[in-house]
Amino acid sequence: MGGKITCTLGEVKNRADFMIYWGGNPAECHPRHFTKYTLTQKGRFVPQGRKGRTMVLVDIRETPSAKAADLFLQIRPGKDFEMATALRAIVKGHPVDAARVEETGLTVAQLQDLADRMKRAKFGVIFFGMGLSMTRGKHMNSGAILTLAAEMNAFTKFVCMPMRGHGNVTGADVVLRYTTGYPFGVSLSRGFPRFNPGEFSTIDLLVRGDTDAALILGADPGATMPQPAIDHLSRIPTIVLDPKVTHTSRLARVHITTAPTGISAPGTVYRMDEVPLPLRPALASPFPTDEDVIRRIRLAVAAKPAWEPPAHVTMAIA
Amino acid sequence: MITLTLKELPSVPLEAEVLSPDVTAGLSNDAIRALPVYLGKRQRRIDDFFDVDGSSSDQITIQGDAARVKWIGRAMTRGHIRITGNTGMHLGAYMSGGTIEVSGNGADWVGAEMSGGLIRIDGNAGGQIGAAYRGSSTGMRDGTILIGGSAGLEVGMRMKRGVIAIGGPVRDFAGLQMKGGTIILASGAELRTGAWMMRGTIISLRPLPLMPTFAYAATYLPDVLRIYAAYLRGLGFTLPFDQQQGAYQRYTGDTSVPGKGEILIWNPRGA
Amino acid sequence: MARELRGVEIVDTYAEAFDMRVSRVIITAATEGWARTAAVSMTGFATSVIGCKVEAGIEAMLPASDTPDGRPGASVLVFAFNAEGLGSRLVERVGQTVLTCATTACFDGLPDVSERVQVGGVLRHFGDKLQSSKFLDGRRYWRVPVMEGEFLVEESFGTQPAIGGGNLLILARDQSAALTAAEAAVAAMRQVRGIILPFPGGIVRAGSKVGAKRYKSMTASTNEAYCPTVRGRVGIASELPATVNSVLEIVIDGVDRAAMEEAMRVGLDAACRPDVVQITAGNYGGKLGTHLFRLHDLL
Amino acid sequence: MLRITGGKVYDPANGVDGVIQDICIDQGRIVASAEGGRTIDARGMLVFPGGVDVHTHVAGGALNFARGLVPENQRAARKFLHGKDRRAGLGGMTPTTFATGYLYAGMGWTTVNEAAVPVLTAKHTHEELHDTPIVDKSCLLLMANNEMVLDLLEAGEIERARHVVAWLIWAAKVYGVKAVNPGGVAAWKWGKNASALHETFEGYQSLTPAKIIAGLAQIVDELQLPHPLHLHCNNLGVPGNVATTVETMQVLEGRRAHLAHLQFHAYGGDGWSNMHSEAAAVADAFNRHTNLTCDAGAVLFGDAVTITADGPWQHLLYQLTGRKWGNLDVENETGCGIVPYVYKDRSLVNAVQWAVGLELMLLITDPWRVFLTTDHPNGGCFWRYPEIVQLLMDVEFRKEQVRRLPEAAQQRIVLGDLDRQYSLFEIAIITSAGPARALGLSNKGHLGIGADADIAIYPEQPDPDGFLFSYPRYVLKDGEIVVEEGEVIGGSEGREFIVRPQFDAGIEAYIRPLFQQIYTISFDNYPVALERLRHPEQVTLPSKPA
Repeated sequence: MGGKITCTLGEVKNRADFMIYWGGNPAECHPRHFTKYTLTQKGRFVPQGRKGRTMVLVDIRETPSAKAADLFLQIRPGKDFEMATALRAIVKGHPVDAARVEETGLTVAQLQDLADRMKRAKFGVIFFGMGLSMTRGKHMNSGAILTLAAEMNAFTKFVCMPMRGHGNVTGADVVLRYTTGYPFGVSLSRGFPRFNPGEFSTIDLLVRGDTDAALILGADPGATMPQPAIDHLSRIPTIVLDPKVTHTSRLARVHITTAPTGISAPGTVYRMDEVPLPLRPALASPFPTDEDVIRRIRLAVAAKPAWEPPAHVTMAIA
Repeated sequence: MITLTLKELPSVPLEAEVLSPDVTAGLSNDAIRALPVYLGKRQRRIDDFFDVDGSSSDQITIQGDAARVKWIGRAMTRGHIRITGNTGMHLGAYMSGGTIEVSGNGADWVGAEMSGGLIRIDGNAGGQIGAAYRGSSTGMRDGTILIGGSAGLEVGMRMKRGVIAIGGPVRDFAGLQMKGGTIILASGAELRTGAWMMRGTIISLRPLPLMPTFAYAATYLPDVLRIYAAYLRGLGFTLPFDQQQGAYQRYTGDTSVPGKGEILIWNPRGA
Repeated sequence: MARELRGVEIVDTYAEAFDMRVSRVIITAATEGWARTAAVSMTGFATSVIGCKVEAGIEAMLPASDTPDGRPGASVLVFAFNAEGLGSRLVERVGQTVLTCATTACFDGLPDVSERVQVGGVLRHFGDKLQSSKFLDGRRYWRVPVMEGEFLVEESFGTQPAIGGGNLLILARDQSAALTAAEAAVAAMRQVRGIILPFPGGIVRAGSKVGAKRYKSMTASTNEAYCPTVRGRVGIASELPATVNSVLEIVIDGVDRAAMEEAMRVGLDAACRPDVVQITAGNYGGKLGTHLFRLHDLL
Repeated sequence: MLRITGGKVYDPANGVDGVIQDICIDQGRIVASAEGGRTIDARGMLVFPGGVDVHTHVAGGALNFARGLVPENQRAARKFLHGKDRRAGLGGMTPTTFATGYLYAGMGWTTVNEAAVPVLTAKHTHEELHDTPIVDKSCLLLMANNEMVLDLLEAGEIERARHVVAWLIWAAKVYGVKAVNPGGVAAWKWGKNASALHETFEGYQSLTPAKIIAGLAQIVDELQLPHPLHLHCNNLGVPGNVATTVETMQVLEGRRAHLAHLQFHAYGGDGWSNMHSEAAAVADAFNRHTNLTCDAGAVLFGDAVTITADGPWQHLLYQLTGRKWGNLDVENETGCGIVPYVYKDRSLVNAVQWAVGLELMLLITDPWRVFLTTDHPNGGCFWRYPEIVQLLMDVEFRKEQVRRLPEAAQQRIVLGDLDRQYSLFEIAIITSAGPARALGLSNKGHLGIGADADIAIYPEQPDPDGFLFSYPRYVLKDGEIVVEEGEVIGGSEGREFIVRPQFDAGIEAYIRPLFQQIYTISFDNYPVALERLRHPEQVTLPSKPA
């Protein structure tokens, strides 16, 4: 059933002699990724740095990242899942349909060559970007890449890492996991954590109009989410905690200005590889931190007579 | 027969797993009125939302637009639920027996991880029909799901046994990681049908775009389809198998797994 | 005291029958012809459980509307002494005569019976791990890849208690009268569901007794008391009236007592024709069999 | 002020064996007498020092990685509903942090030792431990594959290595040193393993697993850490690993050490087909090595999630099970592998594993040196400990279980022949007094004057639906009642025990440039600031290194 085979970025820096960037444009979106962690750095076991590494870029268009690559594979939009799955078969020496492979924009020969290079690697890594995880197929595109990397370990050392979005996405994921057991799409409405992406994930809830209030923290959905979701946010009482005015704060019923985390508020940010980094406030802020505000809201809510803890679970609901 | 009439559409989803013959059978109407349901985080009573009529029975009729009512028929083992109108997510999830009929539309997770019984929806349904919940290794274990209209993503994901037949068009990943059972797509499906399937049968009566990891085997009429045709005819669903009309193209895969699954695509004579 | 039917004496005796187990095999094919071919082949050399380990016959030919897969078919009944034996015989016979026969598929005719024997569940191994199975409505079917396409066979077959060895003895003035009567009886009996007549053409001319008087090693030998040509020899106690010169027997296996009685009743009636002297039945004084069918009860 | 009266007290550290006596509590400590305040009537009940778990995995990057990997387990898990003073959570194979605290306390355990912390993500481990309520915590730093340390050991610079280890311990704010599959994890970074104690492994010329073990044991002793080197031997789970385990004991002669989850290291045979119990041989060697302690790492039939820094083993397990597989390598320090697993009583291998854990606890003669664990969640969940207690105390119950095993499995084990039954006194040793002593926590694991008032009170007659230890009537933590009538009623956050071993102040000058070369975060972000621990309690060490 595959799984997730990954590592911290230092492992890549010190060991990776082969890397695939898939569905991302690191040169522009994660500029320091190349220089700090992966490509150009001299590593403990890759003393020649860039010369010691092979980089493959898989993307739908020739971005500036392509220049940095030793091999650029241009794939037709929306064909990542097909390509990754065909590659899984080819890596194992199982048959694929040449004509249907070519619908991905690549030939069997190209995939065979890639498979051979991957097997020759001493330490291989695949980074995949949102060009993969946010296009048609979503989590299954990611799943295909993760499974490919896992299965490669039957031949050589191989790991895989998603290039997460901006902000502390990983941090939210990490904290939700240890407090609720699930990374995202969690509902606490029945008094205990439940997980069901698509049912409880934010965009889906808003698009279906399943919520009658919203508290927005460290995000600006008003700028990024689909219009129906934004429309619902403006229909319901929406509360925004944000140091600055945002698209969301403009449509919100309430905007509480908070101290900018990392600048005026301490905390922890998690790198895409889940390495925690402490944030030390540099400047004082007249505004409360997000944490202060949330604590005070919770206390106020708990003090309300109407607040009652949920009764017993009538059934274990998935 | 117990009849529940929805007073109005709840403002947020209402979780009502108590709407199951196993729960209502043998309860007085007052006891049914007092059963707990959950509106968001608040516990409420059935009669806050439904008028309850009729008399104690394992036959339940639900009237009104229950599109926001989740978990109807959850884990039911017997009896009959008839919904005149729409229904919310998780209809008949985990059910092992009995029958659910819906005259309107269903939502996601219809019959998820069910192990027996029959669900019939006349209108459209959402995604993950008869599927495995996230992380589970196995979806639908047996039983039958019939959808008159269209369906969404990941129909029959990781299903192991049973039959899912869908009249209208189906979206991506039908039969994803399928382990067994049969999916019938009367109007075909979009992309990645049968992706990563290990075992099982996907029958499409319309041409399908196939993954590169499926290999053509033969064009023929599998005798086993005659059994399915007979079974489905009893449920008002026609599966062609007359050689005068055409034959099925058999593709096997998914070779990336590697899987022993099959996709059978109906190829009308002269087409 | 003896009774008569259309001038034929019906001896006041009984047929003595035994406990057996039966399975019902439904064979379907592209045409009725191929279904019959497979059925005939499967029921060949299955006259006596003593000599063939099994008794089998075609119960009926089935119209397409009455078969599981909507194709013309044949219903075959197979009898043996116990479930184990029945299972292995079915595997042998379905494997050699149905799996190999063009266009056929093979289904259990007793799906509601709880005691079951593996048939497709064993034959699937012919697929050398390339076979696959489908499970529908509580029944599992195996699809075995063959050169023609696929052989479809149900995983397990029901077996239930049954009755074997019901019989009628037709005593006539001459061979042709005996044969005409026996043929008439067979034709009538074959209209009855739930029974088979395992012997060639439904008729047996070589009735037997248990063991032998003169060869110690024989388990069965000719039924001398009904053999006209040895009448009058020293040491022979003939059962035949003076006017009888030829005897034919009809042996019946049935799924239950009702089917057996009905078959014997219509057979007895049809056999009462001119030049038939007497109709009687074979028994062992009630010592061996558990099921007794009095001929007079059938009148 | 609080008094517990009329209970049968089991306090092995003070030689008290089932004596009916009162216990007085004041200011969270046990005192000679207390006037006023509440009195708990413990007549007909058993009074034990709160349980101490010497080896568990309840917090940190690896476990949290596992949580994300098994939503199906969480879904089936026991649910904790949030209330006014209780947080929501899920039990199961990989409980959420809050549930972890409730589950341990709900069973009568009040101190846990998280056995695997990488320096790089220690910050995160402490965040989780802080959100693990009620119980006190300590944790151990993964050292046996830390390349900074290995390079020094390879170069024979044992003294500098000691300073580096000491610096890292304080940087990570931990309590002790853990060694997992020495050398094997480093080799796994190349997809290899280190299976021979006295042979070098991928990436090193002269260093061997044996040298790593000896070096770290020496360092831990010289630093006089309260807990000895905590060792997960090489070849975990591999048939025939008995040889490695006994060899390891020889390498450790003259040193203190704790052998973790010994059950996974006591197998004979040369493959899965003929794998069998070598518990007798391992116990025999262990009985002779009085410098060692160990914990059982017992296996219980049912679901588990295997989480270990032992990457190579996890890849093998993934290939055997074909189930999900997670792997997370941490730069220059360690790695971890995760594979959900089901122990089946019909499986010969699993049946042997189940037996070996119990055999070891029955064959190791000194209860002060073997402790009750399941290497949670690897062999089974910690909340199933009461089941194991039952198996140890009731020989008939035990033999009944053995008889249920496949005939072939019974041929491969000796459990059926063992008649030893643990007394309540001995149970108190292996669940509390022993592990507390091995951890060097002088205020834990006993009920003497001055001890922390961590107390579990069980009904003498277990509830019909549970085992003796399943439902304590009362549990006290630091004198506060956290379980009443079997219900967890919240409680405080619990402390974290840490140590500050001495190191040469100059060592940082050695580490910094090296760090900047091989790591990817800024050196100043590496150490965990003391103020990030909400309730640290620094255990003082002897002033000068020996």
